[in-house]
Amino acid sequence: MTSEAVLTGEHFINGDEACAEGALAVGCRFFGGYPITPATEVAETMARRLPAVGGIFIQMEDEIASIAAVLGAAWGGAKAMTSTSGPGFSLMMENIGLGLVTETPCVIVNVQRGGPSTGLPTLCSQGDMMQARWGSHGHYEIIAISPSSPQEMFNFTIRAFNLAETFRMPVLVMADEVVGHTLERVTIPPAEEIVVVNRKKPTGSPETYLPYKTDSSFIPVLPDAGDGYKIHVTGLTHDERGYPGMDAKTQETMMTRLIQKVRKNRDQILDYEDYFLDGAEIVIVTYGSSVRPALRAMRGLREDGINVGLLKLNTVWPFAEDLIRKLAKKVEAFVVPEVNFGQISLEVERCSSGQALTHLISHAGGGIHTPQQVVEGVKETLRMLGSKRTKK
Amino acid sequence: MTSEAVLTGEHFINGDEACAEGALAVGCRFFGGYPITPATEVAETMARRLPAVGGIFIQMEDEIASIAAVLGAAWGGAKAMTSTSGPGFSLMMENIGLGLVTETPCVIVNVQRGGPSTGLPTLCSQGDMMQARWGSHGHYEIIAISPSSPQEMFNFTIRAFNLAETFRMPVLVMADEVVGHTLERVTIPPAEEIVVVNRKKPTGSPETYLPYKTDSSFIPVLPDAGDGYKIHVTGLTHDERGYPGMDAKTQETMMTRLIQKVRKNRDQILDYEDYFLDGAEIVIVTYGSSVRPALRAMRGLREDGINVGLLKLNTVWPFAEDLIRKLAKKVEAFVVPEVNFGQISLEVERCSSGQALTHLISHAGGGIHTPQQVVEGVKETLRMLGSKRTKK
Amino acid sequence: MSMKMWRKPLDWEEKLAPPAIIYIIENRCKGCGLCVEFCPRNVLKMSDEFNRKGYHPPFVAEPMDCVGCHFCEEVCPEFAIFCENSA
Amino acid sequence: MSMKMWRKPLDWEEKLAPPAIIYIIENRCKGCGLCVEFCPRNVLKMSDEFNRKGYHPPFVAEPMDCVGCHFCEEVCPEFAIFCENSA
Amino acid sequence: MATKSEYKEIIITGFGGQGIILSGNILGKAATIFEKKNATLIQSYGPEARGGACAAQVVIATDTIEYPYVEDPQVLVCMSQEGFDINVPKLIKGGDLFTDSRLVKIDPKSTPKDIKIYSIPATAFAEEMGVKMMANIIMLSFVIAITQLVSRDALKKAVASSVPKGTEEKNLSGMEKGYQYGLDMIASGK
Amino acid sequence: MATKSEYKEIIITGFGGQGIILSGNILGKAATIFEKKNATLIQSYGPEARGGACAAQVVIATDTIEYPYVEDPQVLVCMSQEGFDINVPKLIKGGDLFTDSRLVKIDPKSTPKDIKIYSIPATAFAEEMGVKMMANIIMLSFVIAITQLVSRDALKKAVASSVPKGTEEKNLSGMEKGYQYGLDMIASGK
Amino acid sequence: MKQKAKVETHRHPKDELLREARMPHIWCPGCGIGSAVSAAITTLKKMGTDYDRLAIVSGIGCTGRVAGYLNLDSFHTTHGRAIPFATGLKLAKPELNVFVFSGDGDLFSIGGNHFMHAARRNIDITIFCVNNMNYGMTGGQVSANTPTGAITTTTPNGNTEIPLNLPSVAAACGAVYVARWLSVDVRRLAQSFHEALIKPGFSFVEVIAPCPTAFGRRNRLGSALEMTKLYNKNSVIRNGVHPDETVIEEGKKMVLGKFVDIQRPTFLEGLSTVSQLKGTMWPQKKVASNS
Amino acid sequence: MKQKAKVETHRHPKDELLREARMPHIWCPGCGIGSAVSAAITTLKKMGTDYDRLAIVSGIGCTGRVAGYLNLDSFHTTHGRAIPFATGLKLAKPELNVFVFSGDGDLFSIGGNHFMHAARRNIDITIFCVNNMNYGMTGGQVSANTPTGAITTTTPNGNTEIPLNLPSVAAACGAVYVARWLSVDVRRLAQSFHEALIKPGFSFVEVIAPCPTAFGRRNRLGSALEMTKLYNKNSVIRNGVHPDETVIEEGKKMVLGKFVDIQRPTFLEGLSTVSQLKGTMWPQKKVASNS
Ligand SMILES: Cc1ncc(C[n+]2csc(CCOP(=O)(O)OP(=O)(O)O)c2C)c(N)n1
Ligand SMILES: Cc1ncc(C[n+]2csc(CCOP(=O)(O)OP(=O)(O)O)c2C)c(N)n1
Ligand code: SF4
Ligand code: SF4
Ligand code: SF4
Ligand code: SF4
Ligand code: SF4
Ligand code: SF4
Ligand SMILES: [Mg+2]
Ligand SMILES: [Mg+2]
Repeated sequence: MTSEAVLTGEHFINGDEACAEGALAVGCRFFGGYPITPATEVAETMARRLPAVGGIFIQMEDEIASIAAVLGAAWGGAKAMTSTSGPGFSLMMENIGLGLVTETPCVIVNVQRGGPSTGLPTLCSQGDMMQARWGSHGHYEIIAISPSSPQEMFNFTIRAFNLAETFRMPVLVMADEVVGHTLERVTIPPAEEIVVVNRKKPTGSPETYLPYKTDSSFIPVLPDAGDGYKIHVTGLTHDERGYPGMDAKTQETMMTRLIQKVRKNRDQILDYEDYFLDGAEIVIVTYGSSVRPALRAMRGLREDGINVGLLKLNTVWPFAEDLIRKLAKKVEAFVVPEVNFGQISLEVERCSSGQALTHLISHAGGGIHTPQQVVEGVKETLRMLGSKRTKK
Repeated sequence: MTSEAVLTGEHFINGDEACAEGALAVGCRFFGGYPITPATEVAETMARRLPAVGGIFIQMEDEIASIAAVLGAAWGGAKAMTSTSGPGFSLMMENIGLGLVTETPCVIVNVQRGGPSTGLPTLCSQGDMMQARWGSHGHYEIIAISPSSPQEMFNFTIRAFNLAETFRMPVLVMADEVVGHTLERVTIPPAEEIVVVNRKKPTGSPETYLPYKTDSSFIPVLPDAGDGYKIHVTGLTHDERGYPGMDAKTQETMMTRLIQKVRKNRDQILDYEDYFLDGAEIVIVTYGSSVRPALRAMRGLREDGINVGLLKLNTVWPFAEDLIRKLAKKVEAFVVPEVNFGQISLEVERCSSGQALTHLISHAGGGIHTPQQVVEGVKETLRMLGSKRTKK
Repeated sequence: MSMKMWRKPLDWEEKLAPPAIIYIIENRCKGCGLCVEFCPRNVLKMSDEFNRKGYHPPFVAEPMDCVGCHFCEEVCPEFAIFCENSA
Repeated sequence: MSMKMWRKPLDWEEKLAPPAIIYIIENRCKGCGLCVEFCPRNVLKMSDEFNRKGYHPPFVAEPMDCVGCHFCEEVCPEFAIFCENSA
Repeated sequence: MATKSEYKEIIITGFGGQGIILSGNILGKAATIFEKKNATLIQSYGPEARGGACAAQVVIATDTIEYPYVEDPQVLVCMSQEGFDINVPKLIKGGDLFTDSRLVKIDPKSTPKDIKIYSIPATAFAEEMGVKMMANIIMLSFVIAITQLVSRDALKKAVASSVPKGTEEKNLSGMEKGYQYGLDMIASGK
Repeated sequence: MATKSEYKEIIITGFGGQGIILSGNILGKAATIFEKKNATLIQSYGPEARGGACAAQVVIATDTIEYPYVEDPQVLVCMSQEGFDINVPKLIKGGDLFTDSRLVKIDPKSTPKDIKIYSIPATAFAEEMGVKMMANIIMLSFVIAITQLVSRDALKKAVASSVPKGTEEKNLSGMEKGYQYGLDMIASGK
Repeated sequence: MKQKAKVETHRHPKDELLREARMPHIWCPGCGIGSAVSAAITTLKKMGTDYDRLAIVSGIGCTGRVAGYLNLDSFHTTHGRAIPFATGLKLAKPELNVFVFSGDGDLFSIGGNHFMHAARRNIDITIFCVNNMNYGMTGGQVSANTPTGAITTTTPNGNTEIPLNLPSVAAACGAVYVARWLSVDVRRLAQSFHEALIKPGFSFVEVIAPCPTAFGRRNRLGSALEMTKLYNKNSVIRNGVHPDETVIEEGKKMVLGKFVDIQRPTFLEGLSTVSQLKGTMWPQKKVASNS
Repeated sequence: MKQKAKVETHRHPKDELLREARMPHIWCPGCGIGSAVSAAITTLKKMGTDYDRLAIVSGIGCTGRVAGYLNLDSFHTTHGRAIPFATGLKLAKPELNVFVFSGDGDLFSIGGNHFMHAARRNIDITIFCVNNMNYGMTGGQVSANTPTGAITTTTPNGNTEIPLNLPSVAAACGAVYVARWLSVDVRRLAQSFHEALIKPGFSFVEVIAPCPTAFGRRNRLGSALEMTKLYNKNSVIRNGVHPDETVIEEGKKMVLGKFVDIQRPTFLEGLSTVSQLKGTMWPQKKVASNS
């Protein structure tokens, strides 16, 4: 890794730039993308920085071509990335599915803006969280992480690549306009302090090698093109050899493994931070830039003597199912501020199984909640709980 | 309506053909599409039949162009439709979002096949149910209906158009390969017995007309192009005039209305059939071609004295939230056979709020459940309930 | 919207009638200078004054030279200037 | 996979050596007839027999006429026929 | 029209291009449109809409058909070896097996004992009649002559309304050929 | 470096093309990189990444900045009339208002009474210096001279490292111009 | 009332086709899009078509905003999809004169395929492409029409790709009318717009326009006015040349003019005369005797 | 072991490049795709490139299955996206010789835009397009290359559109090598494949192939063999003609041959010589003096 790739030091940059720096720092050497507000600066930073570190930047003709090129580059051995926002994310869906079934490591950054459709190009939303989970056809599991500050844009992009390389799959960085466009101090550590995971490569003889045969990790060990394994890679349902198998049995074997790859490794993938959960009556569950007003609101509420904690979901998908189930038994309510009409809150509601109230504080987009709105949401929740407070 | 459009009588045809006949019967006169197994026969039937009834069939260059052309045709005053399967559905996502925010009536048929990616082109799945709900970026509400037989392909396509015209929005027909490819008797009633809803048109003066101003139905009354209203239609967040407004306020007003349009009219949109719910201990919740083995299983189980009912969701989105919440208080468990790894069952689980068990019977795709598999799923549920049976 | 029109200069009676009158909607103008540059008769000049948006609009420096060709009107990207030919 | 090879006909010694031997992998053949049609020397003919898949494969009707041009091998869409030139 | 409750499951198999699906279609149409019973036809085939092995699963019943897949076929029609190999073990006891005698070699090892076997050189007949594509009609008519799944009249109407315009007559003569062969076989006591 | 807890909220507004965001950037960089405080900058602008009204919201604090939006601006800098009209009601009591005297007409009706007002003909100065684009640097330096949001030294370093290569000297002289104008204004007791 | 009448008289004569409530538009000072729209309004007024029989479709971009400013039935669709939307609109309501106004990125980067196929099908719509050689809206990235060598935010060291030769692509795909003009050349532009709009079939007019903000600045091409003059100096009118010669490249003047003006059945005409097609196709079963 | 050696000797000489476990392939009797693959294998063997340095990318379709049968690093991607996938693969690992094998629908209907831009960028990949004039895989629908007049399942009354002239589009977009041959013309095909594969930059070979099952049947063109002969009779070799003359239309012979063979820097070459670009772009600030 050339030192130019890791700009060790302190920078006052925005989240998009920090994301690009994170990618460069962890070894991303291919970027195929298409401009779109508010993600454009990721591409622009890569365009400026990649040539100097021996990487390739290419602006493709659209987002479909971008994700396709990223998949191709990944099979060419590169750590590869693209960035976009809602409209482009929608266009990428088909090929994200290809990435998933072919187990192609890569990173897709979605800096969310107001939607649906063209919506509010320069303003914030968290409207694509469920799309990240379900946007491509067919059933699959995905990994999505959600940074809440420029520093996290840097850190989480590194983690996204490491997850992609570890689990051999596309990993989504679900940022939003506020995170992408806010400038703040970003500290880039020395290169040697950055944890870099590189994909495992097969070592055995090509003759006996079964590309999609896995051990109990469910993660296949796959070669790059040119490694001499003459691998066949297809989006059709395929067997351990990678060959198409057009029947329910092959489908079940392949899909079950792909699903287990995420579900069984959930603990390794999940990442969250908690604040004052012990004995909390109400827990604010939050992610992305909503974390910031939520934290401020939490402190204010606690100063007012309200027993509120906060759960910051760094990994959004897979969902922190067990954690919520466990918490639901202890707390009275979850309050979920989201810049949408209720997405992650649906999962919170599902996992709380009626044992704790789930209260969504919805924001239609075009900005994020003020701390005051979160405070009011919590207070309203307290009113809703009213006399019902019985737990513990 | 020319009589050629309504082929009154009995036909032994497959679901795809029945879907096309339903569209023709309700007045669809524009089809823009792209071939894809197992939906191709919808397009082929339209190609054969539309010219004779004065309609336009065009095979576009891809699915993105297909949905875009359908939106254009809808604004040209036509009842318009396209059909596809998973990969094409993914590609349509961006423009489905445009249709939603511009309130364009049209029908999109997805004859689901095994996914993700190219998957199992000729075989069945129900893997795109959540994608139908969440596949486009930004938050929105959608209408999706799910036929379980060729006759329902005919009937529900008619209903899809009527819903689209009533609520001015894209309506999804979420079929699957088995429904699409099974041949069965389809009875087409006389033209005059077919309920046909046509979109409302504005009548006032173009000068004072506010296209996106609505009454308590939340449904705007919009002209076609050429009607003299000089309407502006945009995928940007827009105000009542249809003009872009790049701020959180306009977003909130527009989006809240769009969401309410579906949520507040849910009762009018919802459609389901129930079997033996009264006093049922276990309810099978099912949709699409899974209904058929489920019905058979239910009869067998009841013969064996097991107190099982069945809820057949004809409308899948919006979800029959209140109904499930109500039922959850009465029954012990829901059993949900799905040809995926759990999609609608997540909603069932959420709405049952821990008051009834939700048991998914998952099928990876490539076929549908056998009745026996459903029977076993129910029996397993009984075992799971075990001594826990306390309700009522 | 402030609209300036140049017509009937004071010495009107002594000169020939100008073939056209130029109207400038000052607050629409973004001061690009295309009208000034491409007027075939150099009728227009950029003003030193600012309009409400902080741009310098043009003014009619040589009203009598205008031949009413409408080119300024056609080229103006802001629909800020137009010409009415004398009846 | 049944593979037929035509070589050394019985009257071999009396004739010139054939320049090439044609191999036909019968069960790969789908009976399209391209090899028969485009053989420049009309060496091949379609057989009346069916192969395992129900197709009529070709057979070498005139082994001595083969010039070893490999055209049959090149054009066959099934990789079902090939020719080995005599060393 | 049948009076007592009836539930028949039939599998027809062969290669793409032999008209397997069409014969299932004719059978289903005969049952539904011309005999007012219920019928379903499920087709299965290879990559996308193209050739390769294919099969038609037909259910004919007097009651509503809830589940359209064939679970216990009473009738199996094989126009290819592969179709035979895969499907013959599924045939129920006492079921009827039909084969194209030229295309299917009945392996006694894999063939259940307690079934009835009927063979006809349908493809050869069709070739003789100059329309190889008609083997399916001949085969189906033969099957129906023996099984009486539907009436001769319903079959005839279904054939006439299902084949391409202009080929009706030819196909009806194919139908007669197969049907007669079946009747003769019955007459000859097999 | 500040010792007691400090939390400053600043809004800088103007048109796209005036370098509004860049001045926010320089301010934030001065605070974070060169004074080791915390700072955030939120930019807002019109359609996609293009011109029109724009604003920079800067928060400078010694503690962690949880919420990066400006809620109660203590300092408002206006380089356009629109920016002034929209933002001036938000300025807190006792806050500092800065305007470009040539571009902003201060309407006493809409202007809160209990604020301090400082004006500078920044654009005119920049035009005089031959670089119209530099008005933002002049304005920012003027603001900092008066408010001492960051030190002169930090400002200088931030300017030098933020402007395009080759323009450093010119911009630093612009900075001096604005800063001196501010110092003079203070010296003159306003 | 009198007063009102007076104000009316002195409205800008193009205001009747503008959504006045939305003025001023978002375009930068001197941006060529405005001049192109001005020319288009001249054409529309002159054509005398009932405005209710006109419809405009745009994609997304600075140029894509045109639909929002013209007081017609106007559709601002998604990025790249104006042409298929317009195709559906036209086919569903053939009495409308449907035209597309959009940018080079919208129509030829993301939307290139739709252009190709609509041209091939000869859909009876008209395409006005404002080619400002970059993505203006998103702040100046390289587009498929950025000249080789140009600096953009995503080609910070200069664009190494060649720009698409739009007249050539249009001709190769079957467009029946193909022309290219500068945005400042408002008279010829209006004339060309007119010819294109009344021409049955797929017509295409490329409008070369300065984008001072996003493109000019980075390439030190000066203000809008300076760019306009520069474009003028660097171009030459050569009506009727083969589109092979319309490549935009360093060291050559850009060729302007009308390059294609041919006749062939439109998509809808084809549908109504389809019966005449019977059996006319390549290959002939009897061998053709031509070259 | 001896036995094995003997069998080896009599393997089909092309088996070494086939995934034998996957034979027989899915293509119908006489389908031109098989012959095209046969020619490709001949080329690959002859080229002598280490097979580990080759990679094939396909889209979806009958032709799209080629990737699944060649024993190389092989990528069967999504419908229409083979070219951008190949672009990423090539750029990330330039030492690979990357070629695309796909159908007319895949490359030019849904995928047309990617073709256009990869050609323009001169990405150093090679495109083999089997043009069977319809969508074979999905059962014979019209494609952008279906001849006017032809019957398909979605043009039951005959196709009213004109087919894309692929050599012309390729040339207009900047391909450096463009040729067209019949699938049966295996020798010339192999030669052309060879030239295309070793040519730096974006090369394109169109292979006209009979699809008897989906296309031939409906148009009464007979068996694969009859179609092959018909195509032979209806075509003529004219190397070097301008691609304007390669339109496929009724009453004319289809023109075969090599039409373009030029030199220009590839995308990667451009990146490495980017510094030479400085300031070379249209428009010149000093006015050019050419035509
Ligand atoms: C699917 C999608 N991708 C990207 C964008 C972001 N975007 C908006 S406009 C534009 C480019 C516009 O360029 P052009 O068409 O040349 O128009 P101009 O602004 O130059 O007039 C892009 C990439 C988008 N809106 N949608
Ligand atoms: C996004 C998407 N749309 C449609 C399809 C269905 N589909 C599969 S192959 C094909 C056409 C193939 O045509 P072509 O590329 O000409 O290949 P051929 O089969 O003729 O060789 C289509 C439309 C698909 N797989 N994916
Ligand atoms: S009308 Fe013509 S002459 Fe008069 S000012 Fe305008 S451009 Fe000049
Ligand atoms: S052309 Fe229009 S905008 Fe430009 S200076 Fe003249 S009046 Fe102003
Ligand atoms: S090698 Fe040549 S001559 Fe011999 S059989 Fe084959 S095609 Fe005929
Ligand atoms: S070319 Fe091949 S497949 Fe065709 S007949 Fe000859 S051997 Fe058989
Ligand atoms: S950015 Fe460029 S294209 Fe867009 S309005 Fe400004 S000058 Fe015009
Ligand atoms: S359908 Fe056509 S293209 Fe596909 S394999 Fe068969 S003959 Fe070939
Ligand atoms: Mg542009
Ligand atoms: Mg094809």
